[in-house]
Amino acid sequence: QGAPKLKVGLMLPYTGTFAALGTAIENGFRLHVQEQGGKLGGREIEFFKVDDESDPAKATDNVGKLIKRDQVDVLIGTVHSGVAMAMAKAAKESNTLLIVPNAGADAVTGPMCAPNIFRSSFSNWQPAYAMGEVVAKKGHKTAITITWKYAAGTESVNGFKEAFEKSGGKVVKSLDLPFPNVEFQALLTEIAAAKPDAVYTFFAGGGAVKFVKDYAAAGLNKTVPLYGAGFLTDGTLEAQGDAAQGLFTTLHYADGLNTPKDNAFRLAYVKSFKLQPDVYAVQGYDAAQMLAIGLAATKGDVSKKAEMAAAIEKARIDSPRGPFTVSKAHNPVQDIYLRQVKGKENVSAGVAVKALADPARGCRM
Amino acid sequence: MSDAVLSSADAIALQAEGVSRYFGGLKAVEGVSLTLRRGELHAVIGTNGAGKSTLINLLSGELPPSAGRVILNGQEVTDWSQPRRARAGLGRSYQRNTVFLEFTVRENCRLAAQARWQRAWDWWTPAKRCAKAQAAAEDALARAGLRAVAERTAGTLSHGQKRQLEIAMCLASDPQVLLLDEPLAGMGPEETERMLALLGQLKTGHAILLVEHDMDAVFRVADRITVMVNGRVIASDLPDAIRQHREVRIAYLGDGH
Amino acid sequence: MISGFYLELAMKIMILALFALSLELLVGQTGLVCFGQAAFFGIGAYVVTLMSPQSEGASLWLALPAALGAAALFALVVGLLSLRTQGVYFIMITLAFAQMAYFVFHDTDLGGGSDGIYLYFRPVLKLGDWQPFDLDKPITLYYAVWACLAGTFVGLAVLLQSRTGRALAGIKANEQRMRAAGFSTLPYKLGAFVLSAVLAALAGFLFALKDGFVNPEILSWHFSGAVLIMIILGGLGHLRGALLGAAAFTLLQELFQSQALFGSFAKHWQLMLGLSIIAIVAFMPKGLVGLPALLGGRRARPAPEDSASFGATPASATSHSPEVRHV
Amino acid sequence: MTSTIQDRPAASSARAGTAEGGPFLQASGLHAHYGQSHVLHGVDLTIGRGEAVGLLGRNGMGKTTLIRTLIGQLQATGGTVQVAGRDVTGQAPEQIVRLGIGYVPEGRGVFPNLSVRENLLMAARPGRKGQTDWTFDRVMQTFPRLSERLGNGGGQLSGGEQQMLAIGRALMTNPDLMILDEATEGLAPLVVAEIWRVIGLIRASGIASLVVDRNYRHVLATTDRCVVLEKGRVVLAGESETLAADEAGLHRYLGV
Amino acid sequence: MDFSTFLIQCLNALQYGLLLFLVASGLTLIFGIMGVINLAHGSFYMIGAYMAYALAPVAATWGGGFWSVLVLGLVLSVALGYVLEWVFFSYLYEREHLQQVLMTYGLILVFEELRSILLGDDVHGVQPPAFLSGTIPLGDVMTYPVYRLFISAVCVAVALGMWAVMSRTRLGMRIRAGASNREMVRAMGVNIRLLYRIVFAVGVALAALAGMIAAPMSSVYPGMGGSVLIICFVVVVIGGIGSIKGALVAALLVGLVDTFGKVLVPSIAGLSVYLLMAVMLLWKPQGLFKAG
Ligand SMILES: Nc1ncnc2c1ncn2[C@@H]1O[C@H](COP(=O)(O)OP(=O)(O)OP(=O)(O)O)[C@@H](O)[C@H]1O
Ligand SMILES: Nc1ncnc2c1ncn2[C@@H]1O[C@H](COP(=O)(O)OP(=O)(O)OP(=O)(O)O)[C@@H](O)[C@H]1O
Ligand SMILES: [Mg+2]
Ligand SMILES: [Mg+2]
Repeated sequence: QGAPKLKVGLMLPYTGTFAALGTAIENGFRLHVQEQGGKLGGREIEFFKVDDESDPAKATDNVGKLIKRDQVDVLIGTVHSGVAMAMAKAAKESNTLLIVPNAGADAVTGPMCAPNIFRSSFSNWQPAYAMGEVVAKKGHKTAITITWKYAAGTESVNGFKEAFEKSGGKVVKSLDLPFPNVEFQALLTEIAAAKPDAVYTFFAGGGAVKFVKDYAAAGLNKTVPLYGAGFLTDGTLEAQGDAAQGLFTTLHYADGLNTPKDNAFRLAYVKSFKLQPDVYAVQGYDAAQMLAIGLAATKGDVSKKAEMAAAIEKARIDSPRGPFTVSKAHNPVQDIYLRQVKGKENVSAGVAVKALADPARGCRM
Repeated sequence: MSDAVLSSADAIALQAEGVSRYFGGLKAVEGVSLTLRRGELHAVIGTNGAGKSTLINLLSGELPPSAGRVILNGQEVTDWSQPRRARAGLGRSYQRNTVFLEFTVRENCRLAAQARWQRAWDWWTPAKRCAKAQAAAEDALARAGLRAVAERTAGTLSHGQKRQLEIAMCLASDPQVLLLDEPLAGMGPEETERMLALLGQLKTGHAILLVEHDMDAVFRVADRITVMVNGRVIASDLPDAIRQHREVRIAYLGDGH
Repeated sequence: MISGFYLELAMKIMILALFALSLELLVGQTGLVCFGQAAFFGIGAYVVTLMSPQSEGASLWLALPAALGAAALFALVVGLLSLRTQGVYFIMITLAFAQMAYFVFHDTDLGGGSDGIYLYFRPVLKLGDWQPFDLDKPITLYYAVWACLAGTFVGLAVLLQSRTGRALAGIKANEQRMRAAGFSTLPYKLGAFVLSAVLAALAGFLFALKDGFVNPEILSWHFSGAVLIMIILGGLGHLRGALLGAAAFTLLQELFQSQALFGSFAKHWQLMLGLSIIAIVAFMPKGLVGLPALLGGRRARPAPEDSASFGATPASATSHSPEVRHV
Repeated sequence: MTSTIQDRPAASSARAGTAEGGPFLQASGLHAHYGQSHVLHGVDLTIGRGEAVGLLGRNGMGKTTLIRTLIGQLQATGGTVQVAGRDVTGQAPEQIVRLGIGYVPEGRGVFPNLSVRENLLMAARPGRKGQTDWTFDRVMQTFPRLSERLGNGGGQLSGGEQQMLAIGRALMTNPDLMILDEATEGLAPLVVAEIWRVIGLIRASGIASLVVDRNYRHVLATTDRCVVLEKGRVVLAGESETLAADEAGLHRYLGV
Repeated sequence: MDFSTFLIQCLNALQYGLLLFLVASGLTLIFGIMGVINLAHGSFYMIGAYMAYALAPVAATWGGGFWSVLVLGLVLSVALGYVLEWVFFSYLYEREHLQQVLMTYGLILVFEELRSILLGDDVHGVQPPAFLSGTIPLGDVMTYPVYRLFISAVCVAVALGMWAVMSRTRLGMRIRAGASNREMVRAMGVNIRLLYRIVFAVGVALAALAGMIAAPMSSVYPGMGGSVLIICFVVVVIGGIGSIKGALVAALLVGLVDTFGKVLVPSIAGLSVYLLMAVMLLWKPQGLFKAG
């Protein structure tokens, strides 16, 4: 008592394509706060929310609302990489603690890295790099990549290529199409004509659904196996139906992990929100965990950034995805699972790479 | 005015030499030659769709001709744009109203007058300060008999009043050569009289080409008449000769005239 | 004294108002509906950002003319090509060029691709060693934005009632007639187009200074559309409509997103914004500028101009009974 | 101002209001405003079946406004209109016109984005009594010039051709009453003569007409009755022959 | 690119073009012919797609399948369009055209939010009917889904139907006449208000039909309306406003450019369609086929 409430600013998409993700992240975050009795580091929490609309053009403005108007102590956000970059910059300038619960832009924990910026999710490089190794191990020699031409897609493809070619494979062609175009037929024809051993892809949301379905409809799933970063089949499986069956993807989370922590998390989540949790919910939950660890170390004093950072860096975070640590650049060092679609689940087929750390290129910290 | 003056070359204001205009297969105007002199009112009459309005469009530069030349004040202007020809003293009115519906009647005229004193770089002086344009506009309003409605928005005028405004705008920019496309259409009897008087006044200092279907009026004011049918000139002569011209009677005038 | 968030909000509204003014010049005053205005805004913003070194501010003397000049040049080319078309075709061709500009920034590494780039230090204004003001101070920037907006508004107001401005109005009303009267309309339209682009670029320039971050999305058609929506909302044909529209659009958005007022329903702010827009269209035919007249109602109406309703002579009590009543 | 023509004995016009009883169109006490300005001040007008009525007046006196009020394009602010025995005051133009009115508006109103053929066909319908006197072919015969330009867009026609098209289009509705507002504007003398002939023909076949034309002599010569408007009031009304002889009246109200 | 791949790509282009036409067809009607700048067209498309998703279980409860969903959806969308025109548009025709833009913009926001409230923000798939879910082998690795051919057939049918109605029937002439001069059409005795209400409803239904038909192929997701909107305007404008033939040709052209743009010059694929539009409009400032 006595200590004022801790102001947490949630800057997430509540409208537009990523609206569902924003909600899941917020739910995950709230779940952990709930489990801690509504307090983190001994302080009650007051939420401030801003809909970022996944629009980078409005990002600086929106984050300004939280930092300047609401004067939040902590920023949580967001899904879209471009928006997250603007948040990172604002956080850096105002020295506000920022935890990114999804956006995978390599730069957030690369050139943009800062003592007060953390990520509870992944870098685009991570799942892709893992998949590169997996595909090479499966004995494929040539691969084609296909993605939207935007930062996340390009970074993912680069990660895949790095690992795949290091292991002796060859990416023979990199196909891309403008975001958010979903007319894939022409590129599928290219793939069919080139006949690679494998295809690696990065799509998400509606585009992922359409791509998987088109890929199957074109009959390519029978001749050229498709691999992707986990977002391809996360939150989209129901929509993809049969077309997705058997697909392999890599991600830092999977269904059927069957660890006590994961089971407890899932149960609690379903109970609280009447929804199935997904990887986004996990990331929100872990963002809250990271915040809690930092606050615990300073007894709720957010101004002691260095101590908080030190505490989080030292910590082993007990995530539903499995325990992970945080790298110097503040990105999770985590196991990347290989998952296979079975029915409506991305079932874990084991760990693809253990404790994979992002190379954090460009980070001077 | 003596014939000698009329025929002297320097009285020639506008000349068309074999101008043609085709719309796809349709020969709207074909090989029309015509001379317009200062101090003369030259009427062009002809059947509907004969190509009279198209001819005016060709002379004023609104349409490029498919063939032929247009000469204004001794200078070939065939490839001049319409605004350039207008600034060189070629004014026209339209058969269909083209007034600025949202502006007041006065503003309509002032805008037309302003064309003579354009200064696009001078963006700070209020347009109302251009006294010359103001005066020219008032003059045109008075001539067309629109003084009483000067403050009204042009869109609220009756059809006939809009037709008067159409002429007033043409006068406001004080052209030396006037191409008038059916100026009497839509005007009441009284207004017709006024317009004819105005034409009589104007023609002493200007060259006027008048397209009109009101034959009483045409024969009253025209010094010379050219008759077009199906894009071609079938006759061009003094009014009396035209009245007697057999082909013209058959094709256009009928027996009433 | 306003500060912090409200200072930024005020700046944002003013920058948008300036942007809206630039479009109002084209749409409301010249009759050219441009659907690619964001491209000029974006060019202004990108040029200053690209010109600013990572370690210090660029010189304002260089950056500002460069930003405006680049937009002007682009507008000159786009204008020359697209002014051949009219109406909806003009709308769409300006969109086409803007989209091309968008993809250039989005798909190439010129400006950091889809992630955008940062402006770390605002340009500095220096006369020799003397620095009259420092744009890094928010309040100074605020006054600079204020001055730009006020200057533009006054400048446009003066321009519009000059002969040039009346010529533009005439072109909007009836271009064919203007040509017949002797106005070469293309230079006028092109002039307005370029001027409008320069003003949009100025807004973009200030935007980059304010946010310190530019992203291809500021060139996208969504933004071009949004500013068009603002001026229609405000009321076309009036400069103050642009100001009203920009302010109303931003503030309504701000209002409906406010959790303090709407609680969790603030999540559905778009619904409320949409409904208010619909209500404005339905009940305010002239846009927001028509609001005072609407509220003032009958009282404010000018006296009936009955006498003017008839041609030559005023319709005084002409009670002459007809001499002839042939029955 | 009490210049009504209702009290005129029915006998004044041979054809007025015979056969089916009651005139085809009857307007009484019509008032009309454009916004604040009061344009029609209590106008009465009766058109009997098959009767040709002329409407005269200087520019801006309210002729077009009267017509627009009659067919409902402008809401009357006072008075009533009856068409074919029905009260149509306040009804929509399409409802009023469907009672058998063919309308040639001032300024033609041709549809520029439709071809000549389409301009005609879009209006075609049988008359109220099922009569189909006016067919596409008959319009073509009346205006041969149009038949040469069938495929052209309405906007590409010359002024006179557009006028012919507007008249043809109105005829295609097989009306009982033709309203011609400056229908001869921009037409060549021969065609004008043809129009007057057609009006005569129409009249002979029992179709009523309301004619506005700048050539008042022609109007007086071809109609049964004429009405002269001055500043929105009927100032002169009577049989055309009598009016034609009234030089003083004509001079006063038409300025001739 | 070898010859057979080239042929397949041509097929892809054709098919994509036809799909574009289907989506743009409603817009051709409302924007091109009625002259209402309808930004909400994408929303109607989205509504159609979501109907395909949401109505399927409803239809299934009384044993209905694909066709019943289609019919039900069409009926609902016609009703929606009818009411929308009545409540929101009927008084806008006399006003400045840009007011309609504002109105349709407001509608976009409302529809998007209503969708979110009623049906949530998730991505959904829709099953194609069993009898259309087969594939046809093409070359040695690829197959071609029958459903895509079905879509093409629907497109061709819609194109033909619209063309016939608009240019061959009196109804079509009256609709087009209404776009240029409403008052005059009324003075010819045509109840243009009712007519326009119906046309608007049909336009909405066409957009919704496109959404319903495309749903099994493209899945159903938030924001799907916005992505088709601009490309539809591009198609209508390149073709020439008011021309159905133009819209069809333009759609095929856009399909061709987009398809081969992606394959041959991937670095400027995003630009290619807009480049096409700019070039076309510079060449023909009135679109390919100017109506009237
Ligand atoms: N843009 C165009 N496209 C096709 N044909 C046209 C075009 N403009 C005019 N025409 C045709 O050219 C011919 C001449 O038209 P023009 O307007 O010059 O006739 P006009 O002599 O002025 O007739 P009127 O006395 O009826 O006004 C007409 O038959 C008309 O249909
Ligand atoms: N839309 C309008 N708004 C305001 N006033 C109008 C409008 N239309 C016409 N008026 C005015 O109403 C009066 C009557 O106009 P109307 O068109 O009926 O005259 P008219 O007798 O048909 O004249 P004309 O012979 O010139 O066609 C005129 O004074 C005119 O200025
Ligand atoms: Mg003509
Ligand atoms: Mg009139």
